[in-house]
Amino acid sequence: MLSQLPVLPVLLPLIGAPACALLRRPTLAWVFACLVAVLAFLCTVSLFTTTWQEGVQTYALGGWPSPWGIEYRIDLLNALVLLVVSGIGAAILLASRASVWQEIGETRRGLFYVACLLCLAGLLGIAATGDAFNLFVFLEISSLSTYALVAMGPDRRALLAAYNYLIMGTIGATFILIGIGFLYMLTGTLSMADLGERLPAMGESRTAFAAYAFIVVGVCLKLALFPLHLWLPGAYTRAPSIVTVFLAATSTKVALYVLIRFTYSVFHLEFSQLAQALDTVFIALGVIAVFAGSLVAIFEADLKRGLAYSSVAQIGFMVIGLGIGTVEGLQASLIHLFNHALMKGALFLALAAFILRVGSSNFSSLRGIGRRMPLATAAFVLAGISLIGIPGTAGFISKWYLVLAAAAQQQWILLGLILAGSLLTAVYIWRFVETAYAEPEGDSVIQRNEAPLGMLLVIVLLALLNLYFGFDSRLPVETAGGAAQALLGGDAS
Amino acid sequence: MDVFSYFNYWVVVVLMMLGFFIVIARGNLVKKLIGLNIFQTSVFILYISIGNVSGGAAPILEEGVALYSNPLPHVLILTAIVVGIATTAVGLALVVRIHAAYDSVEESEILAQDEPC
Amino acid sequence: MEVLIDIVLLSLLVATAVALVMVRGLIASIMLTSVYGLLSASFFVTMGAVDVAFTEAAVGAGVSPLLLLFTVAVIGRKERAPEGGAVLVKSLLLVVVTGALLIVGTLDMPPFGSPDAPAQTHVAPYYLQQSGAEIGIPNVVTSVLASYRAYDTLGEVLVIFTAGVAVILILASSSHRGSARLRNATVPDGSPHTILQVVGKILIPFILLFAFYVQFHGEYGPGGGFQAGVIFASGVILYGLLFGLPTVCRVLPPPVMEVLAALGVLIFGLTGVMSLLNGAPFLDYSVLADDPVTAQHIGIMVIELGVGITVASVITAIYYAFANQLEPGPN
Amino acid sequence: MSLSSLVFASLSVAPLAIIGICLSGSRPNLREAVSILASAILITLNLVLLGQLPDGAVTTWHSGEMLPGLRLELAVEPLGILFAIIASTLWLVTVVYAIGYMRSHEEQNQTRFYAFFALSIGCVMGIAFAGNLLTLFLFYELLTLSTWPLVVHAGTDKARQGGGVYLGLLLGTSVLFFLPAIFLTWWTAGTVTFTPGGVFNADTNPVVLSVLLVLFVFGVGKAAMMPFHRWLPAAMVAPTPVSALLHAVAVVKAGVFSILKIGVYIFGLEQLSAAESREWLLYLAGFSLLAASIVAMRQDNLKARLAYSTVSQLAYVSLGVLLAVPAGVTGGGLQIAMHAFGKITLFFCAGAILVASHKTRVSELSGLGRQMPFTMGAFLLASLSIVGLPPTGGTWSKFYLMLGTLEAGALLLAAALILSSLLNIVYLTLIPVRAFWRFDGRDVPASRADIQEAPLACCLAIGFTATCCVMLFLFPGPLLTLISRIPGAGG
Repeated sequence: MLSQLPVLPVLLPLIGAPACALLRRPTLAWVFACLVAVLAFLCTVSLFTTTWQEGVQTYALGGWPSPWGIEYRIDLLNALVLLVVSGIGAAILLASRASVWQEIGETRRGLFYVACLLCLAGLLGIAATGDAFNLFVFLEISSLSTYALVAMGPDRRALLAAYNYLIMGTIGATFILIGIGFLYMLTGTLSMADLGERLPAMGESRTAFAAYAFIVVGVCLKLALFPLHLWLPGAYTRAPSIVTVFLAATSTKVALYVLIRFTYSVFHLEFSQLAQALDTVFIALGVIAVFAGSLVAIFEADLKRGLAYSSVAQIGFMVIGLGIGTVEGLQASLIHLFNHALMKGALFLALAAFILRVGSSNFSSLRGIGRRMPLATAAFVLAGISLIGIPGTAGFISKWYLVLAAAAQQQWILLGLILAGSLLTAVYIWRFVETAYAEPEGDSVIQRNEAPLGMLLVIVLLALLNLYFGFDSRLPVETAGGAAQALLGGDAS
Repeated sequence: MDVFSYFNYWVVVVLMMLGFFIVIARGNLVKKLIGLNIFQTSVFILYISIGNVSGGAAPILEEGVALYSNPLPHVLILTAIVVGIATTAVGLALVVRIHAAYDSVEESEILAQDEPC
Repeated sequence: MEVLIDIVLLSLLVATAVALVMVRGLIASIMLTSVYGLLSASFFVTMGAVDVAFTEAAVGAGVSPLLLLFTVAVIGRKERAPEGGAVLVKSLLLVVVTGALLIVGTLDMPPFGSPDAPAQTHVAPYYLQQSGAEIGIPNVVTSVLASYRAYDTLGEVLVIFTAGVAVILILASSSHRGSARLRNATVPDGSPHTILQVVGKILIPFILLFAFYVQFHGEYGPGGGFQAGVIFASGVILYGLLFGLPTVCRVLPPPVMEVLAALGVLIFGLTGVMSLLNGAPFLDYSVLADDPVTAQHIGIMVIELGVGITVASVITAIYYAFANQLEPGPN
Repeated sequence: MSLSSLVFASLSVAPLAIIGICLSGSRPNLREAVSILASAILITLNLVLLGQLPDGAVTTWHSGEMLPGLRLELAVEPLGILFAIIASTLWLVTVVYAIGYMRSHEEQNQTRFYAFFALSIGCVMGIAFAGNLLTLFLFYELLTLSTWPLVVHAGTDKARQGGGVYLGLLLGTSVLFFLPAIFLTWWTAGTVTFTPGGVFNADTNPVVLSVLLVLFVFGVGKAAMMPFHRWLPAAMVAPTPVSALLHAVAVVKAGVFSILKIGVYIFGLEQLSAAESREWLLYLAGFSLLAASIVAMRQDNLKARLAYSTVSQLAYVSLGVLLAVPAGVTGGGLQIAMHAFGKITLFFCAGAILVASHKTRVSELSGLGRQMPFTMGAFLLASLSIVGLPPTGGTWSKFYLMLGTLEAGALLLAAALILSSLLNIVYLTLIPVRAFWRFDGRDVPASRADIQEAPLACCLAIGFTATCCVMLFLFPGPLLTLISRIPGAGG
């Protein structure tokens, strides 16, 4: 079975989804979905260790070798993203029951979990595949299921948010399709590894440039990089709480992966004359995203929406790392990808617990939540501290490497901006802390009403992982380092 | 043939942009989806044009035929068509629900009913 | 001659698209969309892409306008005057910039129709030269679709399945009252469309038969599971339109459609798992029989069947979901 | 016990105490007993550590590497022990005081108060035993966070506003200046471990050192160097025992302690004197101590006046370090101790006055000495210590600081020190003097009969710290011995 390892993490939810649709009872569907997700996660862990020890794993689907067939080509980068997505996905599904049972009508719950599995399969498929067109197909699987999941939100605005996301997402996907078409026209191949070999041989070509431009714009729409982020706050705010956790922790991460993969493995931008200009653009957009996102987050009256804007800002940090354009920068970007999944997973999941108990994510209704749900609130604060980047948490490791990368390039202004951006994070996290531990309005006595056990366990686990990876950062740091080295160093180690 | 060598692509670009224009400029939610449809179909035309070989036959193997058009873009576009109709179906379903919730499918009227979401 | 047809079709396409931009009113727009679908299908034929043309005709000129019509029937056909001013300027600017980028991109492209272009020389020749020996069926598109890139096709089936799940999730009212009503409803007496019903009764068996032909003939000519599924579903939809939703729901109950949709994907997926269990890569058909070519045949047959089942049942289910909106329930 | 287990024990007292406090939350007597017991144990442990004090800085424990060259480290060295002993002693005293204060003031959420109090002390122990900059920073931030609930204890809007300023400035300076400074140190020297004599090579670019020094001085916002001093007056909304903790024990001392430690163990006196920015930072410190004194004179609210006085007194320590001469370091170290005892006494008195007479304004205190002679007497002693006059400990610190300025040849600064002491007399010493000997000739208010001395627990605490002020003048020997073991301070 070991030789089948690369395909298993994708295959399990892929086959699991239709099988799940056959289950009539929602509880059964939930149990089944969890089982599938956990199994997929275990396979990913095994795949990760194999990749770590033995290097790149290839797998020819249908037995047809690349470039004639579709190939999975798992290097450290793929393995890292797969690990994050499947791990967080499994954790969220396990924690989801109470929240889903509250927010989703009885008849929809079964299919809700089918859609979750489809989304998971799509995201994992994107992260695993070595074929450009296959990537598009799986992108659409994840996108379509996401639109439906967002539309399940309790408010009618969820429908509009889902529609906007659908329009923007489809434009993005079509742009990617155009880009892939141009690439195919230039090279005659769809395999990313093959593309990576044939494209540089073409020399500087306007078609290649246009292809890259369209793919980048398309991916950035999915990534919600400023100024293409307009769909994100609505979608995150209006979606059911669990869906928000899922999207925030996984979906943008996968988009970032695609951006990195196309930039470095397919186009080999590091050798291009355009690299300098593009790096500047990435850094500029990233910095604007950090500040615009954080500033809006600071003044938001709704915590869920605030956190959504915070995601825009955090994506900015990741893109800055990408824009620095060195091994260190890329490494920082990947480390933040890993850590941010943990932070936002914990934050949004804790928020889902608040919504479950309080019924709203408005700051005014969260007053005194710290005494009502002490553990969940503590976990939220811990993850928030990690988001700020205080030493001792995973967030610090991200920021440290980002700052290191900026310093190595003598970009002192950028360094200052990164720190100032972190400070803005502190402001909106602090706003929550103040609210959470403030006296409640009026004389209402606060009953202690902690989140359901299953949910609470996952929240606390994610928060503690933030702490753990703040002290023992070897896993993300070394993996990201190896992946960045392989992407930029040229030799696939 | 020289003039024509890019003419085809340019027309496709014009088609794509007409579709794209409808998506972003029109406020009617159904019209936007129609625009998206046109946009995507035009991309299909681009792909099929890529696969075109002058004088090539349809890629169904026959004795005595040496020149076929490229089958790979056809396969890709078969998949892409499915993706397109799937998106349209989901989008239309959303439109129906939006209409039920807001009693309108015009973006400006809907936005006027809610504070921004 | 070919060039001439090409130019005419492309000009018509542009004309249709321009008309779409100008026209107001949704019914007209839908008709133009349908025309656009048909024209592009014709264009695909001239380009030698018969399979694609087949599909585009079924989808672009068939299913997609149908869904649009259903929607318009629910929400009304009016369209407000388009926004002017800033929105228009911004959109135009964005479109012009994007278009310019695309035009720039085309400048370094290999000439249209050139047999020396990389796309024609790198991977595709392998399919044209080897598929005869490796797969043993004449339709190269089917070979690539169902074997070389079968994984893409599995993804495609999943996309369709996802669309079904999504539409049902979005449109299902919070209780199952809707479909319960469908199951219990009786046939309406005295439909006004007697002539249509008679013609329909004669036509529908042939449509379904044709669907089966397309399903199983896909290896030799244009066609395959997807097209067959669409045609089958359109037969069902025609039946529903003529005899009412309740009638067709009694023949093919919605829950059955949902189960069938999942089953189709499972047939496809489990075929792949069979290879996996036998130690071969996922979707490697060679384990299905001793002779590799026979194995390919079996594999392609089975997965095409899966595709057909899923596509037919998902499209039918989507039709149910939309048609259900037309007759608002007691709530 | 070995050195490392002693350090661990010392660090774990506070967390254990928190558990005890929370468990006994419903029974106040038991809860306070736990606090007192814990502080007594902590003092004992620290004294044992003092007995075993090795030479130089000895790393007792370190974690695995978090980042290349970065890890958590604990170390024992004279300065840390000094700080730990002062903090644990004053914890005990403050708890005793708080029992009287909190009960007679009928404060809400007392369990939370004692728990966070213990947590703060735990953080202070972490700061005292931090073996490198990163560990120091971690506990430093934790201290900020754990004292915040104490600042906003009252829960009013005003309290929250003050808490916001408090947190904003402290977190802001540390993220914007302190953290980059740590980063730059690591970048330049390759290590952030506290090393006697400093970590930088002799050929380190002086510009980098200058920048670093500025970043550190401003980054350690708790040292309240102007213009980042605003958090201190803002934090005055807290209950008085908290103010005592903030201004005498935990927070501000953690700030100047960090500055001192960075000066001695990161820069080393040699490199410190090489940094060109030292010059104008010195004058900034001089300005800071004068300006704060002048502002203090204009405050009518007693606690606000004490707060600005603290800003001024903290600048003395920074100034001592920045002089980069042994006498300056000795003076700075002494000032930490002397000011701690002096200022805590003053705050205790302010709290006692509030509890007994509900007065918060300086102008209302005239004549109060007759009702509260004990409190006012202690106030007088403590203010003398702040000014630096015998028979109080403050004399020694001011003496060494003066010596330092002369040694460094900075006559202007010497003049500033003298001037500031004169101002101190005006705004501090005159308060008890007026309380005992009224000058305006009006009669004592009618309500005087209601006013009595503060609760016994409060008086006990005040008595103890006031006595300490005097004892430190009479027997400065042990303290001086300890301080002379700090690298760079040795005579």
